[in-house]
Amino acid sequence: MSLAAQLPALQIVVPLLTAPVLVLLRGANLAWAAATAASVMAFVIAVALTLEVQSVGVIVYEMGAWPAPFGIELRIDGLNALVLLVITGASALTLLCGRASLAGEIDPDRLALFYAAWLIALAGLAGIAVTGDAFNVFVFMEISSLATYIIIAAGPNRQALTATFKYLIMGTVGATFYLIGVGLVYMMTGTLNFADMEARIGEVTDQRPILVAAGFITVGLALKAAVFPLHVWLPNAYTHAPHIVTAFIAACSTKVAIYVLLRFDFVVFQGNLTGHAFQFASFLAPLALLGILIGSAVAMFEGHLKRLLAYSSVAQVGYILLGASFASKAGITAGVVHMFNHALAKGALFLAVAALAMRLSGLRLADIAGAGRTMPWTAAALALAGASLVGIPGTAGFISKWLLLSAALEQGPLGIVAVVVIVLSSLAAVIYMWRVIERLYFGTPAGNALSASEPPWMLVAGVWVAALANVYFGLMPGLPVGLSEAAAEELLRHLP
Amino acid sequence: MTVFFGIFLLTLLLIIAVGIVRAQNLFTAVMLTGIFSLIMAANFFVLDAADVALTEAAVGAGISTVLLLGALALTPSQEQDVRGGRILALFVVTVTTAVVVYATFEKPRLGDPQAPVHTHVAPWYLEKTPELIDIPNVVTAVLGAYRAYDTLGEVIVVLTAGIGVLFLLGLPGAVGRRKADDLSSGRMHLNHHLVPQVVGRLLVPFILLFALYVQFHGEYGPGGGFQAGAIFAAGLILFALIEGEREAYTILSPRLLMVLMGSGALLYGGVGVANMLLGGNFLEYSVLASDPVKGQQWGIIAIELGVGITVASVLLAIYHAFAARGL
Amino acid sequence: MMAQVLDVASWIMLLGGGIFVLVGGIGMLRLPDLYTRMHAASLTDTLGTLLILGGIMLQAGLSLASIKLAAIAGFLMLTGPTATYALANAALMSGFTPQDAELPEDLKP
Amino acid sequence: MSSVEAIQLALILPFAGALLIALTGRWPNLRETVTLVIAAALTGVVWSIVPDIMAGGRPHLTVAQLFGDLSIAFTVEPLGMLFAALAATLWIVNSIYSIGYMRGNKESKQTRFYICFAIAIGAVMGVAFADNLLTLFLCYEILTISTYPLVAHKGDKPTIASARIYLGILLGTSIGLLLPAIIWTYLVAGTLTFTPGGILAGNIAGPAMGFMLLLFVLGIGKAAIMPVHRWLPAAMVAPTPVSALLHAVAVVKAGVFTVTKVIIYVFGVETLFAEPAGGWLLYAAAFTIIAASVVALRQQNLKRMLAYSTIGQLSYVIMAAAVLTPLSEIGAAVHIVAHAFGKITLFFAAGAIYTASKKTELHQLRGIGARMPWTMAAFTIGALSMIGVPPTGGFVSKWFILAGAFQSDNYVAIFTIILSTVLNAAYFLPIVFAAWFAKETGDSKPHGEAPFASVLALSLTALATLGFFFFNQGVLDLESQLVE
Amino acid sequence: MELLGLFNYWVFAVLLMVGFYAVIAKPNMIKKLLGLGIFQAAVFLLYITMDKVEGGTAPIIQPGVDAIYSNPLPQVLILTAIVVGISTTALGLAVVVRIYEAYGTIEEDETQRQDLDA
Repeated sequence: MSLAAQLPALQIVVPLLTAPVLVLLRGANLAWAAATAASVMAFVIAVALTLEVQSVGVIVYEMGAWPAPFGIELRIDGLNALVLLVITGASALTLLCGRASLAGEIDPDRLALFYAAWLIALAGLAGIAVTGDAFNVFVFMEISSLATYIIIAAGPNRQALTATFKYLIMGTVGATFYLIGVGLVYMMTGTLNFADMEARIGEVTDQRPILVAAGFITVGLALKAAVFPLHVWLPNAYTHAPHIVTAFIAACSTKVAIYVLLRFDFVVFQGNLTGHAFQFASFLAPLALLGILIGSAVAMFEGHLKRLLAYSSVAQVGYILLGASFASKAGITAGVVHMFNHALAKGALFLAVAALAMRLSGLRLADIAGAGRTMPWTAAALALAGASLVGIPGTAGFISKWLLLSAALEQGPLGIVAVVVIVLSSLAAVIYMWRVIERLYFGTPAGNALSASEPPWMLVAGVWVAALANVYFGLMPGLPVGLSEAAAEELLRHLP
Repeated sequence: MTVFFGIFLLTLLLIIAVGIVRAQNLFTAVMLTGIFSLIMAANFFVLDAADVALTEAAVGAGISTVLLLGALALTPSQEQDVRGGRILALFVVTVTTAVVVYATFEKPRLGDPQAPVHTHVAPWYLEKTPELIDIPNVVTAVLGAYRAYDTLGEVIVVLTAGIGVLFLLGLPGAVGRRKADDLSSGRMHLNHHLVPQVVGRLLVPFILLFALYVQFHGEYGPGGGFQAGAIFAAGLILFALIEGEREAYTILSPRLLMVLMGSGALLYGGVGVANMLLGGNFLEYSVLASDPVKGQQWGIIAIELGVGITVASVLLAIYHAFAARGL
Repeated sequence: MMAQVLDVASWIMLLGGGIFVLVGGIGMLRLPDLYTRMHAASLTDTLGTLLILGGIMLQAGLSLASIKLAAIAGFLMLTGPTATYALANAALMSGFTPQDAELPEDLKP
Repeated sequence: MSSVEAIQLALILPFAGALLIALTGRWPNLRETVTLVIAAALTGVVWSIVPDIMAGGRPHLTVAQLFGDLSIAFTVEPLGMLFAALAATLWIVNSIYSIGYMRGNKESKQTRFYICFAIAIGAVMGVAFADNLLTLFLCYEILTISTYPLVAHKGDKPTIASARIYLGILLGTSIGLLLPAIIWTYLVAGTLTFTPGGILAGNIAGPAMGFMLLLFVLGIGKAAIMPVHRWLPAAMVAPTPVSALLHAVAVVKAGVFTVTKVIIYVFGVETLFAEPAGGWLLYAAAFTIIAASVVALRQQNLKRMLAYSTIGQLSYVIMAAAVLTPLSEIGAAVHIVAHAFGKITLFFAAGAIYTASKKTELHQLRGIGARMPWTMAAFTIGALSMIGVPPTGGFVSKWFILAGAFQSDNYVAIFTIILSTVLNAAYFLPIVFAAWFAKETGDSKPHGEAPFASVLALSLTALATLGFFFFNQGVLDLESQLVE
Repeated sequence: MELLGLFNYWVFAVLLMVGFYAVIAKPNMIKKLLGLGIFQAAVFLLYITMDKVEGGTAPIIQPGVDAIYSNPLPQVLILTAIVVGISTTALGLAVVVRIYEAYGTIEEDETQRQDLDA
């Protein structure tokens, strides 16, 4: 069998098997090198897969050559290709440029274990993205969750521990809910394979358990995705995790949960539950809108940079969900594109934050005052990424805002509300990003912002790569938009 | 008859569960958890799930109790009484339950042979296994072959837990500043108590032997890597309890434990990669031997071994991490 | 003929075991303090279980099953008393004094 | 050099300039030389496009093609040409003046000042040449953000507060109203590219169109039509050259320019003329003119008075555009130029007075003409141009607007113009009179003219104001293309 | 008998409820973990209940004998789930130990109070 045919498996196997090697290895630098190499390789594989998907369409890989539904199959189409790009890209970039920052925050003789956990988290997220089997999703969800708890708990101060515990409890409850849902579906269909479920649910005469299953799965995944009322774990986790870790998980972890949510709700349930589109819209849209409003509002008054960005993430998750809840092609395209673009923006922002944190005494807005003069490159990149978050034309953020608004305007009454909310939250975004930028450039330097110098060049370079990616995909949005449209087609094939 | 026996067990479960939640003293709660797991295991056995019963007994009743006690030795064992938050909690919980019960009324009845579960995928396993893999225990076949990818994930989960605990608590002699030999061999063991020590010394070899039996008998009867690993770990933990950490380190040094943790998972993954190199898919054991069936069997044996090694070493390492923290 | 005898015997043993377990359970609840209760408990997990196991062995006759049961019985013989000892010892260490009984000097906490 | 290359150059030069200024910031003389050189080069480049446009050419340049019809692209057409040429030319003058002003007042952070100034000019070029609404929006936002540091230049609490108002209103309106309007346009018209005759023609009608127009006009906050005019007085905290930039060269002009462009190329003159729902714009503009003049009448601070005068003058342009007759459209375009020269002169004068005597209030200006003859002469010319007295540029534009109004018997417009002319006279002439003929109040200490650079600059613009009365044929030819 | 067939599911529901209650209502972290354990055990019960067949035996095939075998798949899934559960518990306990060392308490409301004061 050719190497190309093995790519789907390798996507998971490479990071998954590098991790145990790291446990055997000693020495932080060696571990870092190995982990980075693995991530980069994973990214390369992801790119190759994306190209293949674009050329030949859906790729299927049977684990152990057992045909689905008896064995586990990996399925890769436009949607998860995009998700894979985000995950692996984020990991590769953050690891490449994050070494110094991590070494500063974590006890050196534990770094090897830390990198191992990081790789496992990466493999878990990628595993969720590629698999076509409902239970396998659970397994890899737990892999990624456990690993994520570890790398979050690595945070320097004690709040990291409590944040981790909260996340651990809520995450496990979410996963268990998902497991219950899968169990009920399995009970009624006798299969665990997405495609097979999709085919068989239609035949199920009594739909009650399926409805309940849909409820459990949606709630469980919403917990993982930090959808509005269930977002309480997110701010602390993002705030107290090591900065580089924040950049990594902010870019991808919630996205993956949303990906599964979309796949399950649209592919498995959409076509088979009567009035599902309506239910989906009427349950999720209000939550999305509330999330957007409240997230943005809190961010406006937040005084700590990371916390501010974390709450903005809550709002952004709302955007993605809102797009999906329209259950229209335009809507889902917008949602998925935003999934991608928000990853770009937040990744860049948190990387910049990490860069600031390496030189400044703290991350409250007061601490970063005037850093724009002492750390011009970092500050400029932060401003650029911020522009993307706000949605200034020419940046990636604008593309998704545009798509989202135009999708909303198709919707009629709900759409008008959505438009109003989106506009309001964009204004809020302007305000909270501006508060940051104003402090950076026009604030009078206090504390050690005066003496601060640029962080190691690798970090700055990484920040800039991420920031420029925002511009590039703002001007050439062909790739994400194309893949997302394909994804939307795939997800909506059940709609009349 | 079995139905009523089942109902009896289940009712007992409920009572114990409530007891666990209500108990103010955490030691009591932990002990009740152990009993809970045992009864759950018995219940699984009644429901024809021998492997699961064995695992639940070994992991749930054995290891997790030990870990909980290890944690309790380091934290206060008295729960403060709750203030507020009850109403909301009760509300949420009641809603959830109501939803579940609502769902039950259209579920297939217990043991209904016509349930989709029994008509769709499972029959294929039951009838194909003899010809494709040719081992009696279909559970092991599914676990080790058809859904081996899940099982790999499972091993990684265990490994991750190990990594996590070692990362958080450190492991003298392997992770963290502390050396193995600054563990005073005082307190957390019983070697000034003659009776337990003698009996323990007597039992340990048998336990380890039994572990090996479970490990390699997995293809034929209930058992396999996980159960074996758990039992093996239990045996060594007992040894550590009666002889003290230092002694335990002399047989399995922490560094060696870490190596084993990694290499078990690597063994598992290595089999899969080998399959790739031999031109098959990942974890397609058939290519291991000229006769695909033989290949499957070798593959299963190999990966079960990997599972056993990782599980045992991880559980042991976790125990050591907790124990050493106390000294 | 032989079969019946065995059957009856086994049932007697099973019932006896059951009664002992029951008694043990009552003892657990009714007896005044830890040590006496432990006494009742140890009764349960030695004599009670042994009788029951024996009864089952008689049911099973000479087979692999009964050998396994024998092994189990053997292990119970070892572990039960040890556990009881360890428990009592721990209790004593942590200063539970038996009611109206004077401790020997060497065991004073 | 082909026109397309010229466009590229015109867009790149200012930003390159900003970079150079940043690099040479340590040596003020070098830095200011760079500024002037860049400004001159830009002007040359921009003017080099004029003949092509005169000949009816429409050079086009696409930077990036987004999905669908969306693109970042530039096309030069008469209106934009005029605006760009104006801005570029005034940049030179303004730079000369700034040098005098900044040095004269020993301002801090001068490098940042020049950098942001250059970026702002670059953004203006983008606005002027924009080929579609999206590009225009992008450059519009860059302009807003790049001018914030200029407004907040002084950096103390009250300044920052006013600067926030400035930024808040401009960003808020643009994102909250303009962007939805643009997206709506895209949905109904399927394109955003400016096309003669309007892209909305036939795609939307009735109240919807009126509402869309509302979104656009209020969304373009830079046009300072009431009630979104508040930022302009707030921005008075800025140093005078910045005020000049805001009022004459870049910001407000970008606003009215955008509105005119939207009316001509998005709605289409004929379409809007046929649509009664669009009529409100005329009244809004008229109201703004009168109200602003009345407010100006009651101001005591010179710069604030000028600010309100600007609000009024801008609405001339909008009203002219809203009269919707060929002549009035030309008038709108011409008035952009005329007002630019006149108002920049006035601000330069105000700045010069401040530099020389630190005077900011109207009552302090009694008899100052004796001390600063050149400055006050220029001021007088500017004032006359605002009122619209020949021989000043103001007269030309007012003439065309009136002519346009008569073309369609638009008595509202006619009445408004006449009334506002009276009001303008009422608040400008007393100052001029007092400055020349009133006795100076005792307390003020003696002072002479402002630094030479400033005086030179304001004299130049004053001359231009006069000159425009005589030599305006080129502009007319250029803009008459609008209505062919 | 009809309803007895559903008894397992009801027990599952109630166990779920008990465990879930402990997770969200109890501030004590170890108690939360114990509740989580019950919560997961309930799900195990759900799956294992599915695999039971009337008159079936454990799916260990004796050649020749044509017995009815219960469904192996849920058993495999739950084997996995059990291991996942213990892993989560172990990690959670480690975190709790660290929290106790850092805060001197394992009551969640107490730690929150300390964070607010800090």
